[in-house]
Amino acid sequence: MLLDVAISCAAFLLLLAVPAVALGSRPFASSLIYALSVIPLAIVAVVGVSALLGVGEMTTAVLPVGLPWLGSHLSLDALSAFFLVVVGLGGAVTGVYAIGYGRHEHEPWRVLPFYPAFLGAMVIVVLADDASTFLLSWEVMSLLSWALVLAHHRESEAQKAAYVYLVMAGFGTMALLLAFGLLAGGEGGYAFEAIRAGKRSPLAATAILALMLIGAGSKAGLAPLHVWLPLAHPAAPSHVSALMSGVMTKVALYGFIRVVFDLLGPLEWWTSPAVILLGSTTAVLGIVYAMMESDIKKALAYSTIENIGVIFAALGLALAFKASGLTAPAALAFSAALFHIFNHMAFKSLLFMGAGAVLNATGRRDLDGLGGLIGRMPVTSFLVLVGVTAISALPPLNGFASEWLVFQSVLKSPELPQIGLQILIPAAGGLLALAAALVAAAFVRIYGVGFLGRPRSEAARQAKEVDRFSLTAMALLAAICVLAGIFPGLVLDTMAPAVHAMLGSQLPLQAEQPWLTLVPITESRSTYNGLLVMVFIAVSASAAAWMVHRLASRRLRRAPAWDCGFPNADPATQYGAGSFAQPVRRVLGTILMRAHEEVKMPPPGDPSPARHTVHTRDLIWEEIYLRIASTVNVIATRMNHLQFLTIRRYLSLVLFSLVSLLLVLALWN
Amino acid sequence: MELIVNLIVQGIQMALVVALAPLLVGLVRKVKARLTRRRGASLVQPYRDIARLMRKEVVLAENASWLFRVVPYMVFAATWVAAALVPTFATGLQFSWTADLIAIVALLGSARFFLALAGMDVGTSFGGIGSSREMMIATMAEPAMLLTVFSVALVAGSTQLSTVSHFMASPEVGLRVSLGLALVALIIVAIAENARIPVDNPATHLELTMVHEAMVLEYSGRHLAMIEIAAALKLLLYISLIACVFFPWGIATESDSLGAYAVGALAYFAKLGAGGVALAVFETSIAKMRVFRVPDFLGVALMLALLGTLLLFVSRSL
Amino acid sequence: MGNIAFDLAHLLAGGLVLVSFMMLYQDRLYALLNVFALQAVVLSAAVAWQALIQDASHLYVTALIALVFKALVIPGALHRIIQKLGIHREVEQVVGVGTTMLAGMGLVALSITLMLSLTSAADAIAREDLAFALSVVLLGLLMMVTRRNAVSQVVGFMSLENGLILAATGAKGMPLVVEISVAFSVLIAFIVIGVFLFRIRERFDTVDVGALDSFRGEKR
Amino acid sequence: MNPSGFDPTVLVLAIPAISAALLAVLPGYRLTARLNMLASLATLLAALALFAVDRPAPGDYLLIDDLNIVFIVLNTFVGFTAATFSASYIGHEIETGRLTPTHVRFYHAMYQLMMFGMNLALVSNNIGLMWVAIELATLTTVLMVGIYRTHEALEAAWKYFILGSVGIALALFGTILVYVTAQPVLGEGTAAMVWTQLMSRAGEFDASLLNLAFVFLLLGYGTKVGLAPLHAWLPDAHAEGPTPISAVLSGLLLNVALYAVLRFKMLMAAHPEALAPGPLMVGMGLLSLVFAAFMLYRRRDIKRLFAYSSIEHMGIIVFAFGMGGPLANFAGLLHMVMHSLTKSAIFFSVGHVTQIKGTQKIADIRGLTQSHPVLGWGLALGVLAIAGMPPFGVFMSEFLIVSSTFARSPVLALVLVFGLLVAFGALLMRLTGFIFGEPTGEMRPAQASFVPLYAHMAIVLIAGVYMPGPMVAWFQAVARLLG
Repeated sequence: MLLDVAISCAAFLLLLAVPAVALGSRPFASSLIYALSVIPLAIVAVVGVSALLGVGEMTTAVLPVGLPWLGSHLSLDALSAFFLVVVGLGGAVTGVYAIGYGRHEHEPWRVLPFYPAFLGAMVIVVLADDASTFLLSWEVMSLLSWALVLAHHRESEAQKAAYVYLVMAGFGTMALLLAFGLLAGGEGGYAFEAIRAGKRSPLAATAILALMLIGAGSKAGLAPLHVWLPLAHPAAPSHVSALMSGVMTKVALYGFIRVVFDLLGPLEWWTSPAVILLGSTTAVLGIVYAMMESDIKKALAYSTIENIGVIFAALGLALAFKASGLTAPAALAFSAALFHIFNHMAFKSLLFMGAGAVLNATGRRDLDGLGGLIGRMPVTSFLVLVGVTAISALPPLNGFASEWLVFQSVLKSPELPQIGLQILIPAAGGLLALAAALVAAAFVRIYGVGFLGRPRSEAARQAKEVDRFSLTAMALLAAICVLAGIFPGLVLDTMAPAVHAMLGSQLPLQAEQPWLTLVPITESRSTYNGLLVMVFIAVSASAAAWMVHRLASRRLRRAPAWDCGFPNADPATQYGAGSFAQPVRRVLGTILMRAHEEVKMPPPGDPSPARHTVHTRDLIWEEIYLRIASTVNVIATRMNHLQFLTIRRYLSLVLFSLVSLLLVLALWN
Repeated sequence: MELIVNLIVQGIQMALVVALAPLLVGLVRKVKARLTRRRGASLVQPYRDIARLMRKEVVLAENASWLFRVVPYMVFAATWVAAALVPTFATGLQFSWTADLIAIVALLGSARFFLALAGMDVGTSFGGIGSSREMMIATMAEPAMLLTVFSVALVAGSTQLSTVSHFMASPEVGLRVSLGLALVALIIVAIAENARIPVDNPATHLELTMVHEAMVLEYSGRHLAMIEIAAALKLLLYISLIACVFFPWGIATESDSLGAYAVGALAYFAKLGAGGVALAVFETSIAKMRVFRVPDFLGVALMLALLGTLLLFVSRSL
Repeated sequence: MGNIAFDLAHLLAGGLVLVSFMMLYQDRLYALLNVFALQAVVLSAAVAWQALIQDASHLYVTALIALVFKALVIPGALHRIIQKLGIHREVEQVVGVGTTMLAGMGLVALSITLMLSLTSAADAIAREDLAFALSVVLLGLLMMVTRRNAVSQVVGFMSLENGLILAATGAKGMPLVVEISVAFSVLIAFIVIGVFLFRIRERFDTVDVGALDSFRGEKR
Repeated sequence: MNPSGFDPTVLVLAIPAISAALLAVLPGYRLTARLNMLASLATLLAALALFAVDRPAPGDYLLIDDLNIVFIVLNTFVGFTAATFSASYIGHEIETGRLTPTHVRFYHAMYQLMMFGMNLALVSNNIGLMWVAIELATLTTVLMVGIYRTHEALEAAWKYFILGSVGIALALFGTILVYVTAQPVLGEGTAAMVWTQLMSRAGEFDASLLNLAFVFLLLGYGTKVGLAPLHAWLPDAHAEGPTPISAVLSGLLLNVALYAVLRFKMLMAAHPEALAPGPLMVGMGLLSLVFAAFMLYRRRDIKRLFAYSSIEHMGIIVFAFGMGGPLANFAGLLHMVMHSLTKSAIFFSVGHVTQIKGTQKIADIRGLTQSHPVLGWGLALGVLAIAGMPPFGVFMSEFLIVSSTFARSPVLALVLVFGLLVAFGALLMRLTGFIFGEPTGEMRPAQASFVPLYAHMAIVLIAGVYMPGPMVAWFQAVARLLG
């Protein structure tokens, strides 16, 4: 029953593309389509929650489409249900946002047909229960998001982004194809049921894990396969960016989890370090890039990479614990990963929506053209501040709760029997801690430069608050961030069936703890209570404020900024995106990005201004991707000579192939 | 009944930290002055400063936003909550389970985060310089701190400060290399986080070397007072933390008698005093670093903390 | 009878290969055409002999076509083309005659060893015929590859085709042989006097294939 | 046998033959274009009638079985849609004066003659007849490729002609060898050239001679299929001829040649001791795939670009059939059908695009979705489909090929995937340029019939998501037949 509802919703979303094409650019089309997309997604989210809560049974269904002799298997289990919640919630809220945001689109017909279908495809990926349905919907998801990235196709940036994106998606899909090829075997047992039943050697299992890391990892943004992400996510319209960063990367993670935790069967313990290390380095790399980036949407995209790294690290921890049969810590790490997935959906969507609101209000994405928005767009700024606080893993918001769980699972590493892992996991934890600290710095920079201070451009000075729909959507997400932060136990209890389905174990029931405290293992070991922290801070802050105002002075005078006595009216004298990043750039950027600064001083007496330029290089892009591209180019150029041969030479090729085949035959005899 | 006692103890603890913090600052200043052969201000001078600031009017920059005005209270609150959760003279406080060591680190992080945002709010170059440097220092100090937490937590099997403190007080801990490394790392972090020499100079207003002070340059009156208290609280917190984790002698436990509480309180005062004197001695014997040398200094902490964590396993498996 | 039948068939087929070698050796166009005519005659004889020993009267048609069309009409037509278009009388070679001959010998050795080792089951005449036919085919192809101008390439192709006819007639009782030989003659007629040379002459002074290649489809 | 004695097989051959004769004498391009369409439609209906009636018993010359009926229906269908497209295309060519009415008359006659040749090759039960039919089809296409009489067109036709003739010669040699192999078993005469007979006694043949024959046949017909390194004629022939012919070449003629290769592969497979044809086909398939994939990058001519893509896909198909097994064969068949439909659809749209823009240069074709949305998106759908994106049929077949290969021989699958990715990168790069960005050049609206284009894409789309049960069963039967 639940499954049928979810399938109908997905089908409705896919079919919504048809009226979207038909309506074209009518003025009401945009609002109508977005509004219509909200309903099924909300239903999907409800379906997911009810399935997790055990309302209604979880079933499978076989549709007569897809691979002919197999049909299209779909099923709803706890894991799918959890991701249905992520997709449904993220999608529905984004839909609300888009009702307002979408009006500003110049060519809505380049977005509308693809948008609902993209969501529908994601729902199907999550429900898929056989390899072909999974890959089909997966690739449809990529394809449609590619089309969405090209909504502003006149910008050459967008074209490049879309190209890199789709090629990487194709690469990832090929890896997945190979992985499923190994899983299904030569006879083509593509149904997940058959795959689960199959036995495979440790070598094959390792190969599948590696292929999944490539396939799902490239889609999620795992370094060094992440390069498309900071290009593609910002290039899309902002509500699509929100979906891509907030939801699509989660669907990619779903693919990884489904295969590695569910279908693959046992893995050797020595496979987990790769996942952990990849995850934690991705986290650090992603956030260092975010720290250097001055395009607000790009910076957010890089921060997505960071979060994906954290999630992968947590999943790797779960793998390590699972391989040694430690199901309780595995459940802890896995819950942390799922929780972070949910949280990241909420705050990253919120932040991209905020960036979209800013983009609409000012027309600018570069931090150095913004500033002072907190006075001009107060609601947006407040909501974004909530998101920024959440993503920086600050208590009492949700980002901290999941990050805290990750650290708690890191601290379970002494229970592992392998000394290698015992050493490696805390080291990886150190990387995660570094990443967490950098996140705070990066978001102080984004918020401080983008929203605080004085306006850096005329556009920012003229900015106006955005429409109600956008604000409502952002407010909803901000509320989720807060609620999940102060009631983490409830979220964890709700997702517990998904954890149980994958690992056969789950966290202790959190709802029974006094004061809704989060107690992942035992009370004497570690506890955290978001609610109380929230209450304490709120109470002590307001008490302090009240006391001070009451007992001491409450006088206040507005005056020009002090600035050590030399205030300068030019907003360019503020700290900008580049200058804020300077200390971190000097510390980490010199190594990771070969950053160097160059100062051009005019000779004495020359009144021309001195110039300070910063050069950074994207080493991964240059050393891996450009190399591959140039290799392909070189080969293509070499081979191209074959297009310009004479007929005689072509005949020689024929003769040559004939003679060599004859020789083969003669030798074979 | 027990609940009431516990609540009282918790309340005393909270009041105590706020009350003691300026005194600690005064002590450090006094000792530093004496060491440089000055007489120095009175021990209670920080109280006077705060009281005066409280009474003064606030001069607010014209374009300062609501955030700028809210931040001092939030910073104070977050720091206070964090400080209240660190056992001072007794463990097993009523609300100690609200947050563990990691959460305390994160609470301090929140305080710093908002302060840095406030530094950016008015849109001056000094605010920016302070914020960006503060965050840079934090990006090194916070992981070092967390790694220290890891070492301690891995030894004690808990991140709950009461449990850790109990464990550390028990004889089975012994002397461990990694704990020593962790201690050194934590001290470095504490110096950096509290903007002490050699990382920052709390007494300077020489623009280019300022970090923390540059960030709060636009604050005045009661706002500045809140920030000053918060800073003092933070210093107290770190010393309490070091004391409670590495020198848990004399600390009272949940069910102890009143006498034990008294002993605990005395021991705590002694530890605070020792910490303050040690800090003053250290600060007078060393010169301030250039800002871009700070990462190296903190890198040492990071390395030590990491080494401490790793050695934990190496030495155990030997 | 059987012996003589085999020997003569063997002789004629071998002769065909020999003539193919002679063609490789030529460096004047006219001489090449003459040698080609000689090959056609030998082919015609071989086919006629096959017709006789297989008692397949329709093969005489093939023999006749070979004799009339390939030994007389085509060489004559090519003579005229060379004269009319004023083509260089020399065969422009890509590699030297010696190298070509060596390669040719290698090809013949390959085809004979291959055929003899592969076809142990087939009857003797077919075996020999096939071995020599394959040699002729390969030599024809070699000629097309090592010669620059169109006329000698056409000759190479025709020699290749002679090998095919030899193989077809050697296969006992193969149907459609006549039709195939007719079809091939049409093909060759196409090549020689067909639309292409006509159209090419409209635009170029030469039928050197190299000139055609300058366009290479996609201009560089 | 069916009671009425009605045999659609004859119709499938007779209609094109008769209409070819008719078209050769009738004047007026509008009329002939319609007649051409009509005749193609009639042939398609006749081909469909093959399902309705009982199959005639195989004779010495004609045969209808599960395998070739796939090809015949596909052939006649694309023949029909291409004729529909050709009607609007040729009209424009006459307007711009690239073709004269005489040429068009010739063109239409040749079109039907070519259809006749291909149909004959498909229904023939005789390896000799098949050879003749394929030669006929080749010769007619040679003439059509050269129909514009430009330097490039003539060169392309000449190249096609020479390489095709050599291919034909090699194929004939192979055919003779098959006869020689079969003759001791089946006796002299026609019997030794009849498929059904050959297949039934294949086990008794001499294995080594069969091997030799297969080498020649693979190279001979492989030239027609366009396998590297025998492909050289293909890109030029596609690029320089009229676009309907490019569509037919890619969509049909390659398939017909492939059909011949498959037939002989089946013969080989039926013999237990014969050299497994798989490795040869796998090798040539992969070579073609990788080679064509790299060649895609440097193309400047849009039609040549897609011609190379045809080589690439022929490589994939031959690879799949070379791998063998029910799954790979099924995938190969599916891929072949999908490629025919998709590639001809691409050429339909490319035809209109080049007519509008007046150029085939890739660099001059930009922003089509902006200037000509229907055409641009049609092209986009086609290219995405051919690049292997879902939900189109090509994705399904590539999915089956890759996943089934990887479990059997990982290295081959890696090479395959490599080639696919390289080609994917090139096609996508070009596609982005074609349909996005600021449009350039001629902006006038397309006077085009989009029905063939979108009909093909609709079929490809539906097949990617849903394949009707009977069709699947039938494909599976064929796949089993192919061994």
